[in-house]
Order: sequence, then C-alpha cells, then structure tokens
Amino acid sequence: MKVIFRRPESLSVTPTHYCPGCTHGIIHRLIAEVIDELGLREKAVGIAPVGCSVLAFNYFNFDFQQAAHGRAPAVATGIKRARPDLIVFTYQGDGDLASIGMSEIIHAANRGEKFTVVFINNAIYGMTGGQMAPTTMPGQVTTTSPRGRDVNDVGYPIRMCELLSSLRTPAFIERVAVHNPKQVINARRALKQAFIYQRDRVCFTFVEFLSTCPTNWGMSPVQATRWLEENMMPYYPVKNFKTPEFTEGQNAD
Amino acid sequence: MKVIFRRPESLSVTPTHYCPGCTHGIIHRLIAEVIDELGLREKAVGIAPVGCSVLAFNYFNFDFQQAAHGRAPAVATGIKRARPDLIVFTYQGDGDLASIGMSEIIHAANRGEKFTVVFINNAIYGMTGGQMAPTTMPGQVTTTSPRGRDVNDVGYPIRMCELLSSLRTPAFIERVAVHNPKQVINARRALKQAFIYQRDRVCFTFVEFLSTCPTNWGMSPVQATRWLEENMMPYYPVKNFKTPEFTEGQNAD
Amino acid sequence: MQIETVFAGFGGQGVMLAGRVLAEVGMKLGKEVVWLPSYGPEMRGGTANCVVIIADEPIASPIIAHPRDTVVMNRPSLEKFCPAQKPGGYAIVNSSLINIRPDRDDIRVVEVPANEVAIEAGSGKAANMVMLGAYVGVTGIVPVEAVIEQIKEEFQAKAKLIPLNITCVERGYDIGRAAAGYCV
Amino acid sequence: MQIETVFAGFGGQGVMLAGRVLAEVGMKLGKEVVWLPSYGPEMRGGTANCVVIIADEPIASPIIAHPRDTVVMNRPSLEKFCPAQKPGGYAIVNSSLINIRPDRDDIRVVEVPANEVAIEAGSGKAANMVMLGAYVGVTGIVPVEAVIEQIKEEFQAKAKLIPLNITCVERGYDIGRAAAGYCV
Amino acid sequence: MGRKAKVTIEKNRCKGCELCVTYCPKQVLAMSREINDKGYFYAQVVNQDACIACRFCGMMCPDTAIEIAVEEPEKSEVKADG
Amino acid sequence: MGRKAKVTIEKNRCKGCELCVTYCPKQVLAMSREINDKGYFYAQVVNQDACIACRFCGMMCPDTAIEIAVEEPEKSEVKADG
Amino acid sequence: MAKILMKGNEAIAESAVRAGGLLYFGYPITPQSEIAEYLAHRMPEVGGVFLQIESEVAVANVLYGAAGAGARVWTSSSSPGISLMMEAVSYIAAAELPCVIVNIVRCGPGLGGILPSQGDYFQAVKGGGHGDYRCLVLAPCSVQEAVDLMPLAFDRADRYRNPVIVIGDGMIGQMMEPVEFTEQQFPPLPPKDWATTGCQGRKPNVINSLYLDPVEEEKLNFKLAAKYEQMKKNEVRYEKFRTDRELECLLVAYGTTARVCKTAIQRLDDEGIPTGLLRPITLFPFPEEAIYELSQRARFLLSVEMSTGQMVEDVRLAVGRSKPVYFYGRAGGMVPSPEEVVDAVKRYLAGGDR
Amino acid sequence: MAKILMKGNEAIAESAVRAGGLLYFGYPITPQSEIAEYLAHRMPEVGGVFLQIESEVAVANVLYGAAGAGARVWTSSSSPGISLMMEAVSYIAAAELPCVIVNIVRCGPGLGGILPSQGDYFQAVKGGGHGDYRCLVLAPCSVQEAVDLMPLAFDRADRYRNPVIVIGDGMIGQMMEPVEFTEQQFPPLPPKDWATTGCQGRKPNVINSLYLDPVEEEKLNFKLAAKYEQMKKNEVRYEKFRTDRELECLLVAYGTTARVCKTAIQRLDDEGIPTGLLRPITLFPFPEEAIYELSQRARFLLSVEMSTGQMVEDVRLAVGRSKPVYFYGRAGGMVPSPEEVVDAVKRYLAGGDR
Ligand SMILES: Cc1ncc(C[n+]2csc(CCOP(=O)(O)OP(=O)(O)O)c2C)c(N)n1
Ligand SMILES: Cc1ncc(C[n+]2csc(CCOP(=O)(O)OP(=O)(O)O)c2C)c(N)n1
Ligand code: SF4
Ligand code: SF4
Ligand code: SF4
Ligand code: SF4
Ligand code: SF4
Ligand code: SF4
Ligand SMILES: [Mg+2]
Ligand SMILES: [Mg+2]
Repeated sequence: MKVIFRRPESLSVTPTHYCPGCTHGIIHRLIAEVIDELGLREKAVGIAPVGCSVLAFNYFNFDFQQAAHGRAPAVATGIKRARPDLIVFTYQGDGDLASIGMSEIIHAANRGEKFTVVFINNAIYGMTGGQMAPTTMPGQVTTTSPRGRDVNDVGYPIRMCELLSSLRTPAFIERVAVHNPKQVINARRALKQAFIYQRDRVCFTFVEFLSTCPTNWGMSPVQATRWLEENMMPYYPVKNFKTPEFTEGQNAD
Repeated sequence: MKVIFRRPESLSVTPTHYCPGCTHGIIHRLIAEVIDELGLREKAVGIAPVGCSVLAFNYFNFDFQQAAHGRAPAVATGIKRARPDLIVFTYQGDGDLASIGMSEIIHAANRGEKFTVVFINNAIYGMTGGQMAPTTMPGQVTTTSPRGRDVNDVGYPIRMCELLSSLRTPAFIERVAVHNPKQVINARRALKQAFIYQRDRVCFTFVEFLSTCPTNWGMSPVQATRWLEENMMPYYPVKNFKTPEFTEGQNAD
Repeated sequence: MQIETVFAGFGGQGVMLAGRVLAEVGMKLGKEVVWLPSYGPEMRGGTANCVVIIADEPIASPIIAHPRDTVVMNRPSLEKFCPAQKPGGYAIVNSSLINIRPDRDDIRVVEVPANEVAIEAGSGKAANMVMLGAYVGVTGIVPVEAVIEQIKEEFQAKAKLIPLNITCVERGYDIGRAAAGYCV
Repeated sequence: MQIETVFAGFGGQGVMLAGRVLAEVGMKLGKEVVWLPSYGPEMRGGTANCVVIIADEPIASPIIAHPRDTVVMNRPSLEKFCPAQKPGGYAIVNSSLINIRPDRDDIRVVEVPANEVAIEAGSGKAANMVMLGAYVGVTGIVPVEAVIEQIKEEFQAKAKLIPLNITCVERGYDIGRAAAGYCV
Repeated sequence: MGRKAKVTIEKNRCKGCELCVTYCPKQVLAMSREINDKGYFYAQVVNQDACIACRFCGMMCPDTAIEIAVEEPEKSEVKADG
Repeated sequence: MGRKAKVTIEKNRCKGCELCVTYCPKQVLAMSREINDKGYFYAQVVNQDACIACRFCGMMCPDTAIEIAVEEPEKSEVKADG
Repeated sequence: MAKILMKGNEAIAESAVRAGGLLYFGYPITPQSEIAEYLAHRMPEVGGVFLQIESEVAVANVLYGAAGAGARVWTSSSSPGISLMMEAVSYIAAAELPCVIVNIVRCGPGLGGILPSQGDYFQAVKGGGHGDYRCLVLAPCSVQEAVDLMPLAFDRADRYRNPVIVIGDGMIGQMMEPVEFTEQQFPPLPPKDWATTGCQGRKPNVINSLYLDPVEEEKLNFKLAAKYEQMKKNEVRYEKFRTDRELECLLVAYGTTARVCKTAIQRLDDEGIPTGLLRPITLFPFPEEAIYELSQRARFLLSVEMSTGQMVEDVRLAVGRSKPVYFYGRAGGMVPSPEEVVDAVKRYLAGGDR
Repeated sequence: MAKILMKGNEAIAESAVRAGGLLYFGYPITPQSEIAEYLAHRMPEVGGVFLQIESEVAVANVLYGAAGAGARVWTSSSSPGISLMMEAVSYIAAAELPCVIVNIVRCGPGLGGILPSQGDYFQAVKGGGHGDYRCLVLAPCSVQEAVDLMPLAFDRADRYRNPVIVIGDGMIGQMMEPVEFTEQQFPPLPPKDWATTGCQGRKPNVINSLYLDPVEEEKLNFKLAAKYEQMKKNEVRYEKFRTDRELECLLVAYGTTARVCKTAIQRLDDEGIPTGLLRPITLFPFPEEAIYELSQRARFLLSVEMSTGQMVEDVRLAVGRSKPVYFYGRAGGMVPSPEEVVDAVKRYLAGGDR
C-alpha cells in the first residue's frame, strides 16, 4: 500500500487545542502541505497572531515568531527586510488583521513587502469568546452584538480582499474557503501560488480563508460549514482579486 | 459699496503660521465659509491633527480639540457618540491620516461615524520638515527618500478616496483641489455637501483636498500649484467617488 | 467556620453552574461566599473548575491551595484536586466516569454514579445536579430545600428544565444522605 | 576662557550657517566648541538663532542665558538677545535692517550695513558672511584666514559661491577691524 | 479510481467533528458510539470497500487524524491534491 | 460683471505668495517692491478699474488678506461662490 | 437592597452605569471581556453608549474626544491593551480630561498569560506614558469594593479633571461575590464649562495639550504637579488590619494579595507572631505616611506582590532606611498562598535570606 | 582621526552604523528626524536597511521581527512616539530580543512641545509597558558620549538579549559638537542560535512571549528578574565630578542638566561652597551604591532635572532617610540655568524652603 494522504512533514504531531471541527486545522495542514511541496520548510518563518491560533508555533515544524495582536505584518516586515531569503508568512484572524491590525496590513501590503498573509476570516473573535469582529455578518449575534450586528450603528462587514485590491501595489490577492473538499482544493492552489510568488520575490501575497468557528457561532462543525456557505459566501465572494500581470512565466512551479 | 468677499465669521483674525502660499490657509477659509453659510458655527467642533495644522484651533472661531497624531477620527467618534447633535469635523494631513492614522480613519469610515473628514493631501510631511508620506509621488525627493520615492521598495502612493470607497459603509467621498479658482469653487461645493450630509445625519463624509507644500517641495507657491496640477492630479483624480443614493431629496440646502 | 469546595470536571459538565448554585444558596443564607472560576488555558476543551467558599467570617484569601472538599466529575479532576484536600474533607466522586479512588485515607470519599442517575432522571446533562445534591446530602453544608429553591430561580427562563434538575438534586441528595453514615 | 556668541536673524538670513562656520573654525583651532540651534516654535517663518561657544576648557553647560556676544541681523533679534548679554560683550548689529541700537552702555556695539555690503559684493544673501567677518574683525576670536579656509570647504560643492562669500567675509572683517578701535 | 484504498483514522486524535463523515461521498465513514481518550465520539471506517480514495475525508479533517493509502503506487504520491 | 469693484489687500497680513496676482484674470494685482512688517513683498492693487469682481484673488489667498466690495448690493451678498 | 452574587467584571460594569458612566468604549481582552459583554446588553437599556472600537489605541483616543465633549466616559482592558493606550493617556492627563480606565491586570511582559498579576503597578503609578503626569489609581480587593470604588473613580476624575485608573487583577474580575449597590453622595461638581459642546453664547473652548512656548508648557507642568500634590493631600486611602499593636512584621499588599495576607496574618497570630497589614487602596497617591508611621511599630516590613518587585520601591521610599523592607513575590499567574507568606515572614524573622 | 563637528542626531546615526546597527526602522518626529534623514542617505551606502514605517506602533513590532531574525536593529523617536511602542517593547523584553531604541525626549505630557525635557525618566526606567521588565537605559550628556555609547548599547542589547534605551533630549540631538569615532572592542558575543533564520540543520526556533502555564510564565519572570540583577551588578555607569572632598551638597543629574550642574559647581566653588556631581550614565541600572556612598560625605543632595521630579525618587531610594534629598526641576522646555542651580543649592544650604 502506498500512502497518498498523511500529515505533512511541516506539521508537527502535537494535537492542536482547536475546538472540534474548527477549520483553523484544515488551513494549518494546507500551509504545511504547500511548504513541503515547494521544499521551503527549512527557510520558512511563520508568524502566529493573537487569536485562537496564537499557539500555531506549536503545530508547525519550522521557525516561528509570535506577534503582538494585529502586528504580524510589521513583524513579517522586520524579518523579511532583515533576511529577504527567508520565506515568511503571517497567520492572522479577522480580529487581528481587520480590526486592531488594519494599519499594519494595509501598509505592509502597500509597501509590497514580499511575504504571504494567511487571513482567517471566521466572522468573529474566537479566542476571547465570541465578540463581534469587523467581519461579523449583518444581524449576526455575538457577545458584543447581542441584538445582532446593527449596520446602522457599526457599519457593514469589512471585506479585506476588496479593500486591499483597491491599492495599487499589492499584486496577489485571493479569497478562498475550506468548508468542503472542492473549496479546500481551490484554497490549496491559491495558497501555493502565493508562496511561489513570494519565493520568486514577485509581490506581496494575500490569501483570505473563509473559516468556521463552530464554538462561538453556537453550532455543530457541519452546521457551521453550511452557515458559512449560506451566509458568508454571498457577501465574501471566493475568487482571485489580483494576480501580477507581469509574471505569467513564473506562475508554473 | 457692498462687501462680496471677506474673512468668514468662523475664521479668527489671528494670522496663521503657515508658510507663504501654503494652501492649508485656503482650505481653512473654505471650511469657515461653509460652516457660516450653513449656520453651524455654534454647534461646530473641529479636531486639529498633529501636522502643520496642529494649531488650527487658533484659526477658527468655534470649539476645537487637538488630537494625537493620526487619531482625530477616534477623537471625533468620541465627540459625536457623546453629542450626536454637534457638527464635528477632523482636519488631517496625509501623514496623519494615511500613515499613522490609517486604522482610525478606516474604522471610523466603516462604522459610518457621522462626522466630516477634511483630508489634506500635500504628498509630504510638512511640519516635521519634508519626509516622505504615503501619498508622496513616485520619484519625488523628500528628506527620507533622498533618491526619490522608489516604488519597488516602498510601494505606490496610497489613494485614500479609492481605498475608502471600496468599503460599503462610507457614503460620501470626494476628492477636490484648491490650486486654482475653479478648483476652489468645486472644492467648496463638495465640502458644503459633506457638512449637509453630516447635519442631516446621513452618513460618514470624506473630502480629500490636494494641497501644496511650497516649503518642502522646494518651490514657490505658484510653481507649487503647477506641480500639483501636473504631477498629483493625474494620479489623484479630482472627482466624486461616492454619494449616498438614498438621500437625493436631502441634497438641497 | 469556612468551607472550601472545588467543583471540577470537563468543560460542559456543568461544574461552574453547580458551584454557583451553592454559592448563591450560601449567600442567601447570610453567609460570606466567594465563587472563583479557573479561567486559565484549560478553559478551551480541557477541564473546568471553580472554588466555592462559604464562611461565617469575611473571607480573606479567595485563593485556596488546600480546599476542604472536592466534587470531581472526571478523572483528571480527581487526580488534580483530591491530593490537595485538607485531611478530614469530603470528596464526591462521579463514579460514572471515574474508575479510580483518591489515594488517601484521611478524607471521606463518596462515589456517586451521577451520569447514570441523571440519565435515568431524564438527561445525562444534569449529572452536575446529582453531584451537587450528593454533596449537600453528605455534608449538610446547606439545606437541600434552599438548593431546590435556587434551582427554580436559576432555571426561571427555561422552566421546563426545573423538574429534571430538582429530581437530580434530590436523587443525589438521597445518595449523599445514605452515604453520610458510612463515610463519616 | 569661554566666549559665547548668539547669531540671530530671520529664517533664511543664514545665521545658522554663520554660526556653524565659526564653530568649525574654533574646533580646527583645537578649541572646545558647541553649536546649539534653537529649534523651537520660531523655526517656521519667525526668527532663527544659534549659540556658538568657543572655550579652552571642556564646555559644561551649553545653555547660555547670558552670552558674551551677539550677531544680530534683524530687529526682533536685537530686542531679544542684546538685553541678556554679559557686560563687556560685543553686539554686531546689521544696520541695513535695524534702525535702533541696543539700549545698553556696558556692551560694545558695532553697526554693519551687511545687506548693502553684500549686495555690492554680488548678492544680498551673503550678508551673513559680512556679519561673520565683522564679528571676527572686531573680536579677533579666530584668525580671519581660518574663516576663509572654512568658507572654501563649506562651499566646496557650490564652488562658484566661494569668491562672493570670501569677499563678504573680508569686507566685513575690514569693517570690524576698523571699528575695533572705537568700539573697545 | 477503482483501486483498493485503505483509510486509517487515528482514534485518539479525532475530535469527533463529523466533517470527514459528512463530506465523504461514499459513506465510508461513520461516528462511533464510544468516546475516545479525549472524551469525543470519534470517526471510524465502516465501509472500507466503498472508498474511492478521493481524499476528501483527509482534506476536511482539521486534526490530521486521517491517513489514506492505495494499493498501487501512483505518480504523484504524497501530494494530496496539488 | 461690469459693475465697479474695490479690492482691498491688508498689507501686513499678506505673505507675498503671489497666488492672487497669478490667478487674477485681469492683472489687477501686482507684487510690491517693498517689504511689509513681516518682511514679505506684498501684493497690491495696481489696476483697480480692470477688476471684474470675480473674487478669484480672494479665493486663492491663503491668508484672508483680501476683501472685495462692489458698488451695487447683490442678491447673494457675503456668499463668496456658493 | 438584597445582596446579589455577581462576577467582578459585571459588577464593575453595573456600578459604573449606576455612577453615570454611560459612555463605554472598549476592545475585547481576557480576563475582562465580560465588562464589554455586560454593557453591550446594559447600555441600550439605560440610554447609554456601548461601542466596540477597533483597537485600544483608538479606544483611548475616543475617550479623549468624548471626555472633551463633557461626557462621563470609561473603558476597561488588560495589560497589553493598556500599554497601547499610553500615548493617549498622557494626552488625556495633559489636556486635563476626566475618564476612568479599568485595568484587569494579567501576566506580562509581552503576551504573557491571562492569569492574575500585579505587574502593571509601575505603569499605572509612575505613568507609563511620556512626560510628567500621574493618574489617580484605585485598587479594590473585593467585588464589593470594586463596586464601591467605581462611583468614586468617576467623581474624582471629574473633580480633578484627570484620568483615574481602577486596577484589579483576573481574580477580582472573574470572581463572584455578594454585592450591594448603594448610592454614594459626593459634593456637587463644578460645571464642565471647558468642554467642547458648541460655542453658543460663549467663547470657543479648546481641548489641547500643545504648548510651543516653554513658559506656557512649564506652567502646565507645574499646574499638573500641584494637582498631584493635592491628590496626595486629599485622596490617600488605605486599610489597616491588625495594626493596633506592636508588630513583628508589617505586611504591605494591595488587591488580591492583601486578602492572602489577611489569612496569613490570622495564621501567624495562631503562632504568636503579631503581624499587621497596610493595604493601600490608592496606589497613587501612595499611603506613604501611614506606612512610615506603622513601620515604626514593626521590626520589618514585607511587601507582598504578584510581581517581581514593584510596589516595594514605594514602600522603601516611604520607610527610608529606618526599617528593613523585604519583598515576597510570585509572578506569572502564580498567586502567593497564605502559607508562603507565613513562611516568608518567619524566614525574615529568623534573620533569613537577606 | 580628526574630530568633526556633528549634530547629535547625525552623530548617533553614524555611530550606530559603525557599530553594525545596519537595520533602522523609524517614523519622523521632532527633535530627532535628522537621524532618519541621515540614514536615508547613509544606509544604502553601507548596504544597510533604512525604512520609514507607518507608525511607531508598527516600528517597534518591525524591530521585534527583525531582531528575532537575528539582525542588529534599532530605531529612534521622541516621547509620544516612544509611548506608542510600549506594548511592543514589553513583548521584546519578554521574548528576550536585542534592539536599541533612541529616545530624544521632548516635553510632555501629551503633545507638549519639542523642546528638551527629561520627563520620560519613569517610562524608560520603570518600564512604561505592562508587566515586569526593564530596559538598560543609557543617558549621554554630550554628542561625543552619545557616539561612544551607541556601540555599547548594541553590544549590551545582544549580550543581555534585552532592549537598550539611549535617552537624550532635544539638546543632545540638535547640538553640534566635535566628535571622534573610535572603534570599541567588546568580548565576543554568543551566536544568535535562537533566531528564526530557517530551521535548516536544527530544531525549529520560536520567538515567543506567551506562557499559558503559570509555572512557565513565572520561570520567565524570575529569569528576567535575575537578568536585571545581573545588569545591576555589571552595568552601572556614572561620572563623578569634584566629589573627592567633603561636600556641602551632592548634585545628581544626567544628560544636559548634568552639564548645567558642572557649571554651577564651578560657580559654587568660586563662592567657597564645595559641591559635587554624581552623573548617572546608566539610569537603569541606577548607581545606587555610588550615590549612597557619596551622600555620606554631603550635607544634602539635590536632584536636578528637566521634569517635575522623577529621578529624585531613585535618589531617595538610594539614600534612604539618611540624608535630605531635595529636588530642583524646570519643565516644559525650560532648561535650568547654572545660576538657578547655584541659587537652589544656597537656598537649601540656608535651610531653605523645605
Ligand atoms: C492588545 C491586545 N488586545 C486584545 C487582546 C485580546 N485578544 C486576544 S485574541 C483576540 C481576538 C481574536 O480574534 P481573531 O483575530 O478573529 O482570531 P480567532 O480567535 O477568531 O481565530 C483578542 C481581542 C490582546 N491579546 N492584545
Ligand atoms: C506619535 C507621533 N509621531 C510623530 C509625530 C511627529 N509628527 C508631527 S507632524 C507629523 C507629520 C505631519 O505630516 P502631515 O500629516 O502630512 O501634515 P502636514 O504637516 O503635511 O500638513 C509627524 C510625523 C508626533 N507628533 N507624534
Ligand atoms: S473558538 Fe472558534 S476559532 Fe477558536 S478554536 Fe474554537 S472553533 Fe476555532
Ligand atoms: S511646511 Fe508645507 S504644509 Fe506646512 S505650512 Fe509650510 S507650506 Fe504649508
Ligand atoms: S478517501 Fe474519499 S471515499 Fe474514501 S473515506 Fe475518504 S472521503 Fe470517503
Ligand atoms: S474530520 Fe477528523 S477530527 Fe473530525 S471526525 Fe473526522 S477524523 Fe475526527
Ligand atoms: S476680483 Fe477678480 S479681477 Fe478683481 S482683483 Fe480679484 S481676481 Fe482680479
Ligand atoms: S494671495 Fe494673499 S498672501 Fe498671497 S500675495 Fe496675495 S494677498 Fe498676499
Ligand atoms: Mg476570528
Ligand atoms: Mg502632509
């Protein structure tokens, strides 16, 4: 028998602390797979955010830094400017990236820092117990929007891909999802593309993952995948927003 | 003889500390004129940034707060949430708003805070002596880009109107200029519109002014108006980006 | 007099609620009380626990290294908390899920098949109330009637759960009373 | 021995440069020197000034409440700095722009029509060098040759400005020398 | 896809989320009635023969509890879906 | 626009930026050869009669040094260009 | 009113609402998110404002704005979040604006952990932001005291036009205790005639902290310094516990550790070692004189903290070299047990490890 | 090498470059923007990195990343900008990363003014961020000393894996003085085998400050505390001026005010009032013992600061109640003159206003 699917080398054996069915785990695996596949493990530096994935450094088999809440893009800038030869990615939740870290992500993107951002949009603050995120859906009940997100009071959810795409500099921006196998396959492709662009020092690369938080959404993991599909997908279209034009040749691996 | 043009009531007599020909002064006057015209002086609260206009509170004849660098939109949020009946505007430079204050402006805009932002884009840090701003033009020489802004190293200038327009919530966004009388007339119209929307509690309102900094651009005021026209206008189109659709009726004053 | 009780179990077993009910009852009886949850890293997925202190005098330190009593609903909790109990204290052990006993002869241990009892009463989710009832039964720390009153108040919004929970408290109480004899 | 000199004028009159040239010369002569600009709110538009200290011993405090000498290029500067001078000091006054005199009889005042002299030499912008030359002429604080050497170095990149500036220093120096007699 | 496949689920890694079970196109998997060491009802293989080695279960498992093997070696071996 | 206009420039408010002079469509204004109290060459009216009261000079003046009056009262008086 | 059992965080929130703290802006962080969550429910009921802001940096500047517009405004956070407020707190103090900031301290430095700590003492008391300023700092040791101190915090903030920090730890925030809400009476406050509320009928008001003229800026600095002296005169608060006797040791501790110390003192009494406690309730102003006075009755002092030694400096400042001042601290979320305190006292009594 | 006349800010920048501080990230702020401007030219010449970052909050986190990747990295700012770095500085200290932060202090609190001040003493010395951490703090009093201390700052940052703050004031930054760049020798440093540089041939490295287990977090806290004790033992630096005699008064002052004090001492000598100066060069660790020792030779001490009284607390801590410690301060950009210091000394000598 030949093994055709197993834990990638870049992922450590340590079991995660994530709740059952939380798609953080799927995204971790995709990153590890892509890094293995591109042979980048020994040059990789991941950056863990503050959020449920704060312990991500325990789950990967390569170097990691743990960043202050929202500042992972600044930390990545520091690493990459110090060592442009390293492969650097941030892993950030929506509270981390789209709320407190808004300035850092926009400016890193706009400087065209050549690292990869893995952005986990689960429409909520997972780690702190389910408060409203900038990405929380209209009407969605959270612990700090107990009557549902009121767009007249706090505005509409922020779409980071759209926002970043309006800047001229950042060149690879894509939104993907991981709530069913088809989406996972597509997500993996996009993620790999991002790392290739980084490896080839082409551009800033950004991949947004629609992700679930069964615990704070108050539903089963399977329900959560459906809720994501029905509620988030229409507002957060899964698609490529930007691909560097001038580098078609480099796309192939 | 009938006076048809004079210093508006909302502007104080105090001479400004601005350099000769700096268009900060023109924009100050426009604000004062609009506030006078709408009869809002006694309800107005301006917010001065950190930047050349840090002393703006000396130049207007109504209440003012001086905000920390970049945080004027947060300060405005506080005032407006405390006293929704007041007419609140921030006055911010491009270093203030587009660099250090990026997070605050995006989130205030996205919450739809009902104040007005007067954004002064002069493509440079004026007050601190001419360092590069996020809005500095490609190739433009500044004290921190002595070889000209290198877009491969620090990216392209940020266009705030375009960036904010990609958000769903903020509804009135316009870019204007003040480097010749025609532009001034247009700018005044847009600014007035913004204050009307605020007064009627319709939406977040944002007016970007292309402005000159003769001192740090190293040219005469008149040359500066031409440099702006030739270099900034093509990259920063003067136009309305967003107008609330649902409020046509309220547009008239 | 001051009695400290640790309620501990898996997250989701309802140990926090059980402790809180006891604290509320203590307060209403005019005692000094503190309810202190652990909110450490173990919150997500792992074990949950809280300490309830009931005392006649103002409570000085809410940090209890050596509680008198424990109410443990799973094995890790027993392993963690029973060794630290004061001699002479009580340990109420959920024997439905725990197949060991505290390795001590200076505390009084009562085994309660809480999950079985609760399932029988209508839902395994109310095992915490069985444990609470048993604890009250064994120790007499507060009158069981007061606990039942508190349950009514607690579940006001979900009234249909009241009978189940009361039944569980009562059945636990009976087990506790019965055990009180031999365990003392 | 320690001599403190304030160079003051409008922004753009070149007082900072004049002071710096003096400090450089002092340093090259093996003296202790400090050049301290005011960088306060007056920077933009208003007056500019710097203090130069030249001393034989290490300089303790660079903050000089009472300078010995002043080189003032406009009226506000005269009004601000001359009253604080030490008795016995020198005040070099740009009479092209200042039509008053310091209201003191314990300092030695030399009036220099610096702008006129500079315009005559080729450009009013070099009035600062006239003032510097005059100051050196009056006080002999450093040899004028050293100043001229420094000017050459200073304007290395804009070599065509060297002759003008040297001429201005020299003319100022002559005025200063001539005045040295009567003002002492 | 007709080749024989073997899906292995590491019982004590499983958190019982049911994603693999739900997204397996061939009902190869089902949840257990017992709990594992962590206290979860875990996923198990109940119909190995129906497996088409599509790897969907592995792709959906957040806890890398699943390993999939096939009888004949293939070209792109460990690559999951690249 | 044919009515008589009077433009007044407050000499010591002027910073000599030349914007009014440059953007006056009728060359009504010019820079002085003398400096004002602040040390600037200031703008002055040199050809009042040519003025068409377009207010451009006032609009461009960053220092509100300019006041403009016309002979007959108009409808929208103090409004500059609204 | 009957007592109700309430979690510290929720009780703080309720007390603030009752004290008229009707504008709350905050950003979630453990172990104090229950404050925001409670207010998300509660504020709409009382016509107040609850708004989640994008970051702590912004929160503190929103406070500035709202306070400047005359509102009773407050926030809460925990250590790293408080660090992000430092620039704005310095602005608030400089502009003399009133606001209340609750810090439910967790372990640091860095991301640290979420367990209780007293590691932010210096930051709160010496001023973690730039420049010469101080905050009034209140440190409750129980849920009831937290409830009682909130109205005081708002009153003093308004009275002194100064930020007031209420410093708790995860224990105070997470613990449930019976509480009673009693209305507190304060002397009338002066009108906020400096607030930017529109200049109708008066000259424009300006909220500002910029003074380019050093004479003016120094005036502000000296004015602020004088205000802090006023606080030192009028606001010192502390509790004495078993200090009315000759003491072997005077313990000094605040918040949670003070409660631990009380238990330790009871045990030490059992062993015949008379020990007392001075519990500062205000950390700034610090009860220097009270400590100095009591110190004269004790053979030595022991500062007990959940830190590696911060308040101990203020204790030493109070006592000078007149009596030995020792330190016992646990850190990282470890809470000293009464036994440990007892042991430490005995160790130093025996001429122990110092 | 011949001396050259250089502005403090530029000299600091040049010295850092020569010390291998080849990665600089910063954000403009008066009175230190010349540092960035100088480096914008200079870094490309030496293959270093100069990058203007969007804010000070981000700058400090960029330092964290770059330091974690093994680089010699530094920044500079002034008071409000430093306040914005507090969270990250706490992270850097917790993760034990080396970096150098230059603070050219201006007046605060709030926006304040751009004139020189020493109002950030507490922030630098006690740790303005959350949690138990300390920075090594170096305070030059001349351009030459600033130049000399930069290589030391980098060395000690690397050696202790700790942030080092170089604290100047506008005076130091703006003033020109003759300087000489001499190469300094330091013992070899251990390799940065903890840095995240790719895990080729080794186990993965993690840069982190999160410890959910209180036992681990406490270990970190105690480890850090031990490191700071090491610093106290090995790094104390100070200058004595005219202290080798019986003194009427011992002045304590650092940076610019120390120079003022020296002039004052000369004048006091002229008047026959023997006075000495202890100038701390390291503010943390503070030269406690040296001050205590010297204090025994003086009738009283006077702490002279450009603040309303900060370092004076550390002087008092050093001296205890054994000798009176007075304070003379100017603020808001006002610099005390030698005359004022002379007067203050005489006033206290006469049993003056205290
Ligand atoms: C400065 C600061 N503010 C707040 C927090 C508390 N905090 C921790 S995680 C988090 C939000 C996490 O949400 P998100 O980024 O969406 O990640 P998720 O947990 O959903 O994956 C917050 C607010 C913190 N640690 N530091
Ligand atoms: C926290 C902080 N960082 C930096 C500064 C210094 N600073 C003052 S103004 C300014 C930039 C001003 O530029 P801009 O906002 O474009 O306004 P302008 O002067 O061009 O009108 C900076 C960086 C400050 N005061 N506070
Ligand atoms: S709280 Fe939500 S995001 Fe966090 S681990 Fe659980 S399910 Fe995932
Ligand atoms: S520096 Fe530039 S922006 Fe500032 S006042 Fe002068 S011209 Fe205007
Ligand atoms: S490989 Fe495909 S068919 Fe086989 S068990 Fe997994 S999901 Fe089902
Ligand atoms: S997807 Fe993984 S964790 Fe979830 S049930 Fe299946 S095997 Fe278990
Ligand atoms: S009003 Fe028009 S025409 Fe008259 S001076 Fe002004 S710009 Fe010229
Ligand atoms: S525009 Fe105003 S300031 Fe400029 S020259 Fe004309 S009058 Fe003077
Ligand atoms: Mg999230
Ligand atoms: Mg600007």
